[in-house]
Amino acid sequence: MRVTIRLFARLRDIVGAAELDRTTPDDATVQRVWHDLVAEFPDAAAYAGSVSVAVNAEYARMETTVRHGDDIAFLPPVSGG
Amino acid sequence: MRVTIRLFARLRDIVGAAELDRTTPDDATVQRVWHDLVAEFPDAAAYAGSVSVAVNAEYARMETTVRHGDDIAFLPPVSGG
Amino acid sequence: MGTPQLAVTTEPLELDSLIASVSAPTALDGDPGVGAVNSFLGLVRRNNLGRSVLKLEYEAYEPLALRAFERIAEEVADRWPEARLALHHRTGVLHVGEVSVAIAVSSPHRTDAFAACRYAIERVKQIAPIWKREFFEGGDVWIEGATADPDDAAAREDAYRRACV
Amino acid sequence: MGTPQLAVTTEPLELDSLIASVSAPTALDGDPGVGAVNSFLGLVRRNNLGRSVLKLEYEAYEPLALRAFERIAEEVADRWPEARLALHHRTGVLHVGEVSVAIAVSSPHRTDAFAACRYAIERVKQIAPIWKREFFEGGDVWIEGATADPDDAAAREDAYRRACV
Repeated sequence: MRVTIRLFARLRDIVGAAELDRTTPDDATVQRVWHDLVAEFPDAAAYAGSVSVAVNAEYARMETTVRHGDDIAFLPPVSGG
Repeated sequence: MRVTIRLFARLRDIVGAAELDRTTPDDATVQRVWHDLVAEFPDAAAYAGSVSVAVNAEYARMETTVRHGDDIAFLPPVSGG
Repeated sequence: MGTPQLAVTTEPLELDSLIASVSAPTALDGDPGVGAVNSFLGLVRRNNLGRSVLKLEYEAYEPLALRAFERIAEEVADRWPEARLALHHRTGVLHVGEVSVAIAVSSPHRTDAFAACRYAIERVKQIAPIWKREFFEGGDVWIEGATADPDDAAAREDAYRRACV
Repeated sequence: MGTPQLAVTTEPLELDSLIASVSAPTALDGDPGVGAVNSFLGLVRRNNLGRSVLKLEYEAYEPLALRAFERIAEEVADRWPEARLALHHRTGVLHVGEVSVAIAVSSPHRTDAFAACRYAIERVKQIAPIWKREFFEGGDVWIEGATADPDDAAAREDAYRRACV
Protein backbone atom coordinates (compact mmCIF):
# COMPACT_ATOMS: atom_id res chain seq x y z
CA MET A 1 0.00 0.00 0.00
CA ARG A 2 1.02 3.64 -0.45
CA VAL A 3 1.57 6.14 2.30
CA THR A 4 2.62 9.76 2.38
CA ILE A 5 5.52 10.64 4.66
CA ARG A 6 5.72 14.20 5.94
CA LEU A 7 8.95 15.60 7.37
CA PHE A 8 9.78 18.74 9.30
CA ALA A 9 12.67 20.93 10.34
CA ARG A 10 16.06 19.21 10.43
CA LEU A 11 14.55 15.86 9.55
CA ARG A 12 13.26 17.42 6.35
CA ASP A 13 16.72 18.80 5.66
CA ILE A 14 18.26 15.36 6.18
CA VAL A 15 15.79 13.70 3.84
CA GLY A 16 15.83 16.60 1.41
CA ALA A 17 12.07 16.64 0.98
CA ALA A 18 9.03 17.77 2.94
CA GLU A 19 6.91 14.93 1.54
CA LEU A 20 7.63 11.44 0.19
CA ASP A 21 5.33 8.80 -1.24
CA ARG A 22 6.41 5.31 -0.30
CA THR A 23 5.15 1.76 -0.43
CA THR A 24 4.84 -0.20 2.79
CA PRO A 25 3.45 -3.70 3.52
CA ASP A 26 -0.22 -4.07 4.45
CA ASP A 27 -0.66 -3.87 8.22
CA ALA A 28 2.69 -2.15 8.64
CA THR A 29 3.13 -0.02 11.74
CA VAL A 30 4.50 3.48 11.86
CA GLN A 31 7.65 1.83 13.21
CA ARG A 32 8.05 -0.05 9.96
CA VAL A 33 7.68 3.12 7.91
CA TRP A 34 10.28 4.81 10.11
CA HIS A 35 12.62 1.83 9.84
CA ASP A 36 12.44 1.94 6.07
CA LEU A 37 12.99 5.69 6.06
CA VAL A 38 16.14 5.32 8.16
CA ALA A 39 17.35 2.58 5.81
CA GLU A 40 16.95 5.02 2.94
CA PHE A 41 18.32 8.08 4.81
CA PRO A 42 20.76 6.82 7.45
CA ASP A 43 21.29 10.26 9.02
CA ALA A 44 17.66 10.14 10.17
CA ALA A 45 18.76 7.50 12.68
CA ALA A 46 19.92 10.31 14.95
CA TYR A 47 16.22 10.85 15.73
CA ALA A 48 15.42 7.27 16.68
CA GLY A 49 15.18 8.19 20.35
CA SER A 50 13.48 11.55 20.01
CA VAL A 51 11.13 11.51 17.03
CA SER A 52 7.37 11.95 17.51
CA VAL A 53 4.84 10.71 15.02
CA ALA A 54 1.45 11.74 13.77
CA VAL A 55 -0.95 9.90 11.49
CA ASN A 56 -3.42 11.98 9.52
CA ALA A 57 -2.62 15.04 11.61
CA GLU A 58 -3.25 13.33 14.94
CA TYR A 59 -0.48 12.37 17.32
CA ALA A 60 0.14 8.62 17.13
CA ARG A 61 2.64 6.03 18.35
CA MET A 62 5.25 3.90 16.65
CA GLU A 63 2.95 0.93 17.32
CA THR A 64 0.04 2.49 15.43
CA THR A 65 -1.00 0.45 12.42
CA VAL A 66 -0.91 2.27 9.12
CA ARG A 67 -3.56 2.12 6.39
CA HIS A 68 -3.44 2.74 2.70
CA GLY A 69 -3.32 6.43 1.92
CA ASP A 70 -2.33 7.46 5.45
CA ASP A 71 -0.37 10.63 5.98
CA ILE A 72 2.47 9.87 8.38
CA ALA A 73 4.45 12.72 9.91
CA PHE A 74 7.81 12.37 11.65
CA LEU A 75 8.49 15.25 14.02
CA PRO A 76 11.86 16.13 15.51
CA PRO A 77 11.80 17.58 19.03
CA VAL A 78 9.70 20.71 18.91
CA SER A 79 10.80 24.28 19.64
CA GLY A 80 7.76 26.51 19.39
CA GLY A 81 7.16 29.46 21.62
CA MET B 1 2.52 74.09 65.78
CA ARG B 2 0.21 73.55 62.81
CA VAL B 3 -0.07 70.39 60.81
CA THR B 4 -2.23 69.33 57.87
CA ILE B 5 -4.14 66.08 58.25
CA ARG B 6 -5.08 64.23 55.08
CA LEU B 7 -7.78 61.55 55.06
CA PHE B 8 -8.86 58.96 52.54
CA ALA B 9 -11.69 56.61 51.67
CA ARG B 10 -13.94 55.66 54.57
CA LEU B 11 -11.81 57.57 57.05
CA ARG B 12 -12.48 60.69 55.02
CA ASP B 13 -16.19 59.91 55.08
CA ILE B 14 -16.11 59.48 58.87
CA VAL B 15 -14.31 62.78 59.39
CA GLY B 16 -16.30 64.52 56.68
CA ALA B 17 -13.26 66.22 55.17
CA ALA B 18 -10.29 65.25 53.01
CA GLU B 19 -8.03 67.75 54.77
CA LEU B 20 -7.93 69.34 58.21
CA ASP B 21 -5.59 71.91 59.72
CA ARG B 22 -4.94 71.26 63.38
CA THR B 23 -2.66 72.41 66.16
CA THR B 24 -0.48 69.87 67.93
CA PRO B 25 2.21 70.26 70.61
CA ASP B 26 5.85 70.74 69.56
CA ASP B 27 7.58 67.35 69.31
CA ALA B 28 4.27 65.55 69.00
CA THR B 29 4.34 62.16 67.31
CA VAL B 30 1.98 60.98 64.62
CA GLN B 31 0.38 58.93 67.39
CA ARG B 32 -0.55 62.10 69.21
CA VAL B 33 -2.11 63.60 66.08
CA TRP B 34 -4.10 60.40 65.58
CA HIS B 35 -5.16 60.34 69.23
CA ASP B 36 -6.49 63.88 68.99
CA LEU B 37 -8.26 63.06 65.73
CA VAL B 38 -10.02 60.10 67.34
CA ALA B 39 -11.00 62.30 70.28
CA GLU B 40 -12.61 64.70 67.80
CA PHE B 41 -14.13 61.98 65.58
CA PRO B 42 -14.77 58.91 67.75
CA ASP B 43 -15.82 56.70 64.82
CA ALA B 44 -12.24 56.88 63.54
CA ALA B 45 -11.29 54.66 66.48
CA ALA B 46 -12.41 51.68 64.37
CA TYR B 47 -9.14 52.11 62.46
CA ALA B 48 -6.82 52.15 65.48
CA GLY B 49 -5.53 48.68 64.62
CA SER B 50 -5.39 48.99 60.86
CA VAL B 51 -4.51 52.56 59.91
CA SER B 52 -1.27 53.33 58.05
CA VAL B 53 0.37 56.72 58.16
CA ALA B 54 2.44 58.88 55.87
CA VAL B 55 4.25 62.12 56.60
CA ASN B 56 4.89 64.45 53.66
CA ALA B 57 3.94 61.72 51.21
CA GLU B 58 6.35 59.13 52.65
CA TYR B 59 5.21 56.14 54.64
CA ALA B 60 5.93 56.74 58.30
CA ARG B 61 5.15 55.19 61.71
CA MET B 62 3.01 56.23 64.64
CA GLU B 63 6.28 56.92 66.52
CA THR B 64 7.50 59.38 63.88
CA THR B 65 7.97 62.88 65.29
CA VAL B 66 6.00 65.59 63.56
CA ARG B 67 7.26 69.04 62.61
CA HIS B 68 5.53 72.32 62.01
CA GLY B 69 3.85 72.36 58.63
CA ASP B 70 3.98 68.59 58.15
CA ASP B 71 1.39 66.90 56.01
CA ILE B 72 0.16 63.82 57.85
CA ALA B 73 -1.96 61.23 56.04
CA PHE B 74 -4.05 58.54 57.70
CA LEU B 75 -4.71 55.61 55.37
CA PRO B 76 -7.34 52.93 55.90
CA PRO B 77 -6.44 49.45 54.62
CA VAL B 78 -5.78 49.76 50.91
CA SER B 79 -7.68 48.10 48.08
CA GLY B 80 -5.96 48.99 44.84
CA GLY B 81 -5.63 46.65 41.93
CA MET C 1 9.01 56.32 24.59
CA GLY C 2 6.43 58.87 25.62
CA THR C 3 4.85 56.46 28.14
CA PRO C 4 6.05 56.78 31.74
CA GLN C 5 6.93 53.44 33.33
CA LEU C 6 4.91 54.25 36.45
CA ALA C 7 1.69 56.24 36.50
CA VAL C 8 -1.57 56.99 38.26
CA THR C 9 -4.06 58.39 35.80
CA THR C 10 -7.73 59.00 35.17
CA GLU C 11 -7.27 58.09 31.49
CA PRO C 12 -8.06 54.62 30.09
CA LEU C 13 -5.03 52.34 30.35
CA GLU C 14 -3.28 51.23 27.17
CA LEU C 15 -1.45 47.94 27.65
CA ASP C 16 0.25 48.20 24.27
CA SER C 17 2.16 51.30 25.28
CA LEU C 18 3.27 49.65 28.52
CA ILE C 19 4.49 46.63 26.61
CA ALA C 20 6.31 48.84 24.13
CA SER C 21 8.00 50.70 26.94
CA VAL C 22 9.43 47.52 28.49
CA SER C 23 10.35 45.73 25.29
CA ALA C 24 12.10 48.46 23.32
CA PRO C 25 15.76 47.60 22.67
CA THR C 26 18.28 49.06 25.06
CA ALA C 27 21.72 50.35 24.11
CA LEU C 28 23.32 48.27 26.86
CA ASP C 29 26.33 46.23 25.84
CA GLY C 30 25.75 42.56 26.47
CA ASP C 31 22.00 43.02 26.95
CA PRO C 32 20.55 39.63 25.97
CA GLY C 33 17.40 41.36 24.80
CA VAL C 34 13.77 40.71 25.61
CA GLY C 35 12.48 37.17 25.08
CA ALA C 36 9.30 37.32 27.13
CA VAL C 37 6.71 39.82 28.24
CA ASN C 38 4.15 38.98 30.88
CA SER C 39 1.25 41.35 31.38
CA PHE C 40 -1.50 41.69 33.89
CA LEU C 41 -4.78 43.57 33.64
CA GLY C 42 -7.15 44.01 36.54
CA LEU C 43 -10.74 44.58 35.40
CA VAL C 44 -13.89 45.63 37.17
CA ARG C 45 -15.68 42.32 37.72
CA ARG C 46 -19.41 42.05 37.27
CA ASN C 47 -19.89 40.16 40.51
CA ASN C 48 -18.11 40.59 43.84
CA LEU C 49 -18.90 38.44 46.88
CA GLY C 50 -22.33 37.78 45.40
CA ARG C 51 -23.08 41.44 44.79
CA SER C 52 -23.97 42.77 41.33
CA VAL C 53 -21.42 45.50 40.78
CA LEU C 54 -22.58 48.68 39.05
CA LYS C 55 -19.30 50.60 39.12
CA LEU C 56 -16.19 51.13 41.19
CA GLU C 57 -14.76 54.46 42.19
CA TYR C 58 -11.00 54.43 42.70
CA GLU C 59 -9.14 57.05 44.66
CA ALA C 60 -5.40 57.33 45.23
CA TYR C 61 -3.06 59.33 47.38
CA GLU C 62 -1.18 60.09 44.23
CA PRO C 63 2.29 61.24 45.28
CA LEU C 64 2.55 58.39 47.77
CA ALA C 65 1.17 55.93 45.21
CA LEU C 66 3.93 56.89 42.79
CA ARG C 67 6.50 56.40 45.52
CA ALA C 68 4.99 53.01 46.30
CA PHE C 69 5.23 52.11 42.61
CA GLU C 70 8.87 53.25 42.60
CA ARG C 71 9.51 51.06 45.60
CA ILE C 72 7.87 48.10 43.86
CA ALA C 73 10.02 48.77 40.78
CA GLU C 74 13.13 48.76 42.98
CA GLU C 75 12.09 45.52 44.66
CA VAL C 76 11.56 43.96 41.24
CA ALA C 77 14.95 45.22 40.04
CA ASP C 78 16.63 43.79 43.15
CA ARG C 79 15.16 40.35 42.72
CA TRP C 80 14.97 40.19 38.89
CA PRO C 81 17.80 42.42 37.62
CA GLU C 82 17.06 41.66 33.98
CA ALA C 83 13.36 42.48 34.21
CA ARG C 84 11.83 45.78 33.13
CA LEU C 85 8.53 46.88 34.65
CA ALA C 86 5.75 49.26 33.65
CA LEU C 87 2.82 49.79 36.01
CA HIS C 88 -0.18 52.07 35.57
CA HIS C 89 -3.19 52.40 37.84
CA ARG C 90 -6.36 54.19 36.94
CA THR C 91 -8.49 56.30 39.27
CA GLY C 92 -12.00 57.69 39.05
CA VAL C 93 -15.22 55.94 38.12
CA LEU C 94 -14.79 52.61 36.33
CA HIS C 95 -17.56 50.46 34.96
CA VAL C 96 -17.75 46.69 34.64
CA GLY C 97 -15.14 45.43 32.18
CA GLU C 98 -12.91 48.48 32.44
CA VAL C 99 -9.23 48.10 33.31
CA SER C 100 -8.14 49.45 36.71
CA VAL C 101 -4.51 48.36 36.67
CA ALA C 102 -2.08 47.35 33.93
CA ILE C 103 1.35 45.84 34.44
CA ALA C 104 3.90 44.69 31.87
CA VAL C 105 7.19 43.00 32.68
CA SER C 106 9.80 42.04 30.13
CA SER C 107 12.74 39.75 30.68
CA PRO C 108 15.10 37.60 28.63
CA HIS C 109 13.24 34.52 29.91
CA ARG C 110 9.64 33.80 30.75
CA THR C 111 10.01 32.53 34.32
CA ASP C 112 11.25 35.91 35.52
CA ALA C 113 8.64 37.82 33.52
CA PHE C 114 5.79 35.81 35.05
CA ALA C 115 7.20 35.97 38.57
CA ALA C 116 8.02 39.66 38.55
CA CYS C 117 4.60 40.56 37.12
CA ARG C 118 2.80 38.53 39.75
CA TYR C 119 5.01 39.96 42.48
CA ALA C 120 4.23 43.49 41.27
CA ILE C 121 0.44 43.09 41.40
CA GLU C 122 0.66 41.49 44.85
CA ARG C 123 2.72 44.42 46.10
CA VAL C 124 0.31 46.93 44.52
CA LYS C 125 -2.48 45.31 46.49
CA GLN C 126 -0.39 45.36 49.66
CA ILE C 127 1.18 48.81 49.67
CA ALA C 128 -0.27 51.17 47.05
CA PRO C 129 -2.36 53.87 48.78
CA ILE C 130 -5.35 53.32 46.53
CA TRP C 131 -8.92 52.54 47.53
CA LYS C 132 -12.01 51.42 45.72
CA ARG C 133 -15.59 52.11 46.60
CA GLU C 134 -17.96 49.55 45.19
CA PHE C 135 -21.41 50.62 44.06
CA PHE C 136 -23.63 47.57 43.77
CA GLU C 137 -27.32 46.90 43.40
CA GLY C 138 -28.62 47.94 46.80
CA GLY C 139 -25.80 50.05 48.19
CA ASP C 140 -22.16 50.91 48.24
CA VAL C 141 -19.15 49.98 50.33
CA TRP C 142 -15.50 50.93 50.66
CA ILE C 143 -13.36 47.89 49.99
CA GLU C 144 -10.59 47.49 52.54
CA GLY C 145 -7.79 45.00 52.07
CA ALA C 146 -4.33 45.10 53.55
CA THR C 147 -2.90 47.53 56.09
CA ALA C 148 -0.24 49.17 53.95
CA ASP C 149 3.24 48.68 55.40
CA PRO C 150 6.07 48.58 52.88
CA ASP C 151 8.47 47.31 55.55
CA ASP C 152 6.32 44.32 56.50
CA ALA C 153 8.67 41.43 55.69
CA ALA C 154 5.92 38.83 56.02
CA ALA C 155 3.81 40.59 53.39
CA ARG C 156 6.76 40.69 51.04
CA GLU C 157 7.42 37.01 51.63
CA ASP C 158 3.80 36.32 50.84
CA ALA C 159 4.16 38.21 47.55
CA TYR C 160 7.23 36.15 46.66
CA ARG C 161 5.35 32.98 47.51
CA ARG C 162 2.47 33.94 45.25
CA ALA C 163 5.00 34.77 42.53
CA CYS C 164 6.16 31.17 42.89
CA VAL C 165 9.77 31.98 43.78
CA MET D 1 -15.45 38.57 17.94
CA GLY D 2 -13.69 38.23 14.62
CA THR D 3 -10.55 36.86 16.27
CA PRO D 4 -10.29 33.08 16.53
CA GLN D 5 -9.25 31.87 19.97
CA LEU D 6 -6.61 29.56 18.52
CA ALA D 7 -4.51 30.30 15.45
CA VAL D 8 -1.30 29.68 13.54
CA THR D 9 -0.62 32.59 11.24
CA THR D 10 2.08 34.35 9.25
CA GLU D 11 0.58 37.72 10.18
CA PRO D 12 1.92 39.87 13.04
CA LEU D 13 0.21 38.96 16.31
CA GLU D 14 -2.11 41.47 17.94
CA LEU D 15 -2.37 40.93 21.68
CA ASP D 16 -5.21 43.42 22.03
CA SER D 17 -7.52 41.32 19.92
CA LEU D 18 -6.66 38.21 21.94
CA ILE D 19 -7.39 40.07 25.16
CA ALA D 20 -10.67 41.36 23.75
CA SER D 21 -11.67 37.85 22.75
CA VAL D 22 -11.20 36.46 26.28
CA SER D 23 -12.60 39.41 28.22
CA ALA D 24 -15.79 40.17 26.33
CA PRO D 25 -18.86 39.66 28.52
CA THR D 26 -20.64 36.33 28.21
CA ALA D 27 -24.36 35.80 28.34
CA LEU D 28 -23.96 33.04 30.93
CA ASP D 29 -26.22 33.30 33.95
CA GLY D 30 -24.22 33.56 37.10
CA ASP D 31 -20.99 34.30 35.27
CA PRO D 32 -18.95 36.28 37.81
CA GLY D 33 -17.29 38.14 34.95
CA VAL D 34 -13.65 38.77 34.18
CA GLY D 35 -11.53 40.29 36.92
CA ALA D 36 -8.06 39.47 35.61
CA VAL D 37 -6.29 38.93 32.33
CA ASN D 38 -2.80 37.52 32.18
CA SER D 39 -0.95 37.68 28.89
CA PHE D 40 2.26 36.25 27.57
CA LEU D 41 4.30 37.32 24.58
CA GLY D 42 7.31 35.39 23.33
CA LEU D 43 9.72 37.59 21.39
CA VAL D 44 12.75 36.89 19.26
CA ARG D 45 15.63 37.56 21.64
CA ARG D 46 18.75 39.33 20.45
CA ASN D 47 21.06 36.83 22.08
CA ASN D 48 20.68 33.07 22.46
CA LEU D 49 23.27 30.92 24.20
CA GLY D 50 25.88 33.57 23.47
CA ARG D 51 25.00 33.79 19.78
CA SER D 52 23.96 37.06 18.14
CA VAL D 53 20.61 36.23 16.59
CA LEU D 54 19.84 37.70 13.17
CA LYS D 55 16.42 36.15 12.65
CA LEU D 56 14.35 33.08 13.39
CA GLU D 57 12.37 31.10 10.90
CA TYR D 58 9.36 29.32 12.38
CA GLU D 59 7.64 26.43 10.73
CA ALA D 60 4.56 24.54 11.93
CA TYR D 61 2.69 21.41 11.02
CA GLU D 62 -0.39 23.53 10.96
CA PRO D 63 -3.36 21.16 11.26
CA LEU D 64 -1.63 19.26 14.06
CA ALA D 65 -0.59 22.52 15.73
CA LEU D 66 -4.21 23.62 15.84
CA ARG D 67 -5.19 20.27 17.35
CA ALA D 68 -2.42 20.66 19.91
CA PHE D 69 -3.75 24.13 20.75
CA GLU D 70 -7.26 22.67 21.09
CA ARG D 71 -5.89 20.07 23.43
CA ILE D 72 -4.14 22.73 25.49
CA ALA D 73 -7.40 24.71 25.63
CA GLU D 74 -9.19 21.59 26.88
CA GLU D 75 -6.54 20.96 29.51
CA VAL D 76 -6.88 24.55 30.67
CA ALA D 77 -10.67 24.27 30.77
CA ASP D 78 -10.41 21.07 32.81
CA ARG D 79 -8.13 22.55 35.42
CA TRP D 80 -9.38 26.15 35.40
CA PRO D 81 -13.06 25.98 34.42
CA GLU D 82 -13.59 29.74 34.76
CA ALA D 83 -10.60 30.66 32.58
CA ARG D 84 -10.87 31.64 28.91
CA LEU D 85 -7.85 31.19 26.67
CA ALA D 86 -6.67 32.68 23.37
CA LEU D 87 -3.44 31.43 21.82
CA HIS D 88 -1.84 32.51 18.55
CA HIS D 89 1.50 31.40 17.13
CA ARG D 90 3.26 33.05 14.25
CA THR D 91 5.25 31.28 11.53
CA GLY D 92 7.70 32.47 8.89
CA VAL D 93 10.70 34.75 9.26
CA LEU D 94 10.78 36.82 12.45
CA HIS D 95 13.37 39.42 13.35
CA VAL D 96 14.70 40.39 16.75
CA GLY D 97 11.96 41.95 18.86
CA GLU D 98 9.09 40.43 16.90
CA VAL D 99 6.41 38.40 18.67
CA SER D 100 6.32 34.68 17.92
CA VAL D 101 3.58 33.62 20.33
CA ALA D 102 0.80 35.47 22.13
CA ILE D 103 -1.41 34.06 24.85
CA ALA D 104 -4.18 35.75 26.83
CA VAL D 105 -6.10 34.14 29.68
CA SER D 106 -8.99 35.75 31.51
CA SER D 107 -10.49 34.61 34.77
CA PRO D 108 -12.55 36.03 37.61
CA HIS D 109 -9.40 36.02 39.77
CA ARG D 110 -5.74 36.61 39.06
CA THR D 111 -4.25 33.41 40.46
CA ASP D 112 -6.02 31.31 37.86
CA ALA D 113 -5.22 33.73 35.03
CA PHE D 114 -1.49 33.65 35.83
CA ALA D 115 -1.39 29.88 36.31
CA ALA D 116 -3.38 28.98 33.21
CA CYS D 117 -1.34 31.34 31.03
CA ARG D 118 1.93 29.90 32.29
CA TYR D 119 0.60 26.37 31.87
CA ALA D 120 -0.43 27.15 28.29
CA ILE D 121 2.99 28.42 27.21
CA GLU D 122 4.69 25.43 28.84
CA ARG D 123 2.40 23.08 26.95
CA VAL D 124 2.98 24.94 23.69
CA LYS D 125 6.69 24.37 24.14
CA GLN D 126 6.10 20.72 24.98
CA ILE D 127 3.59 19.58 22.41
CA ALA D 128 3.00 22.12 19.62
CA PRO D 129 4.52 20.79 16.36
CA ILE D 130 6.40 24.01 15.67
CA TRP D 131 10.11 24.45 15.04
CA LYS D 132 12.42 27.41 14.85
CA ARG D 133 15.62 27.71 12.88
CA GLU D 134 17.97 30.27 14.28
CA PHE D 135 20.11 32.34 11.95
CA PHE D 136 22.95 33.90 13.90
CA GLU D 137 26.20 35.62 13.10
CA GLY D 138 28.25 32.77 11.72
CA GLY D 139 25.68 30.15 10.89
CA ASP D 140 22.26 28.70 11.49
CA VAL D 141 20.83 25.87 13.56
CA TRP D 142 17.52 24.15 14.09
CA ILE D 143 16.46 24.53 17.70
CA GLU D 144 15.21 21.28 19.20
CA GLY D 145 13.50 21.15 22.56
CA ALA D 146 11.09 18.56 23.83
CA THR D 147 10.01 15.31 22.20
CA ALA D 148 6.34 16.07 21.64
CA ASP D 149 4.09 13.62 23.46
CA PRO D 150 0.72 14.96 24.58
CA ASP D 151 0.14 11.88 26.75
CA ASP D 152 3.38 12.24 28.70
CA ALA D 153 2.06 12.65 32.24
CA ALA D 154 5.44 13.74 33.59
CA ALA D 155 5.62 16.60 31.09
CA ARG D 156 2.16 17.73 32.08
CA GLU D 157 3.08 17.57 35.74
CA ASP D 158 6.12 19.68 34.97
CA ALA D 159 3.90 22.26 33.28
CA TYR D 160 1.61 22.39 36.34
CA ARG D 161 4.65 22.77 38.57
CA ARG D 162 5.91 25.71 36.52
CA ALA D 163 2.41 27.19 36.66
CA CYS D 164 2.80 27.06 40.43
CA VAL D 165 -0.23 24.87 41.09
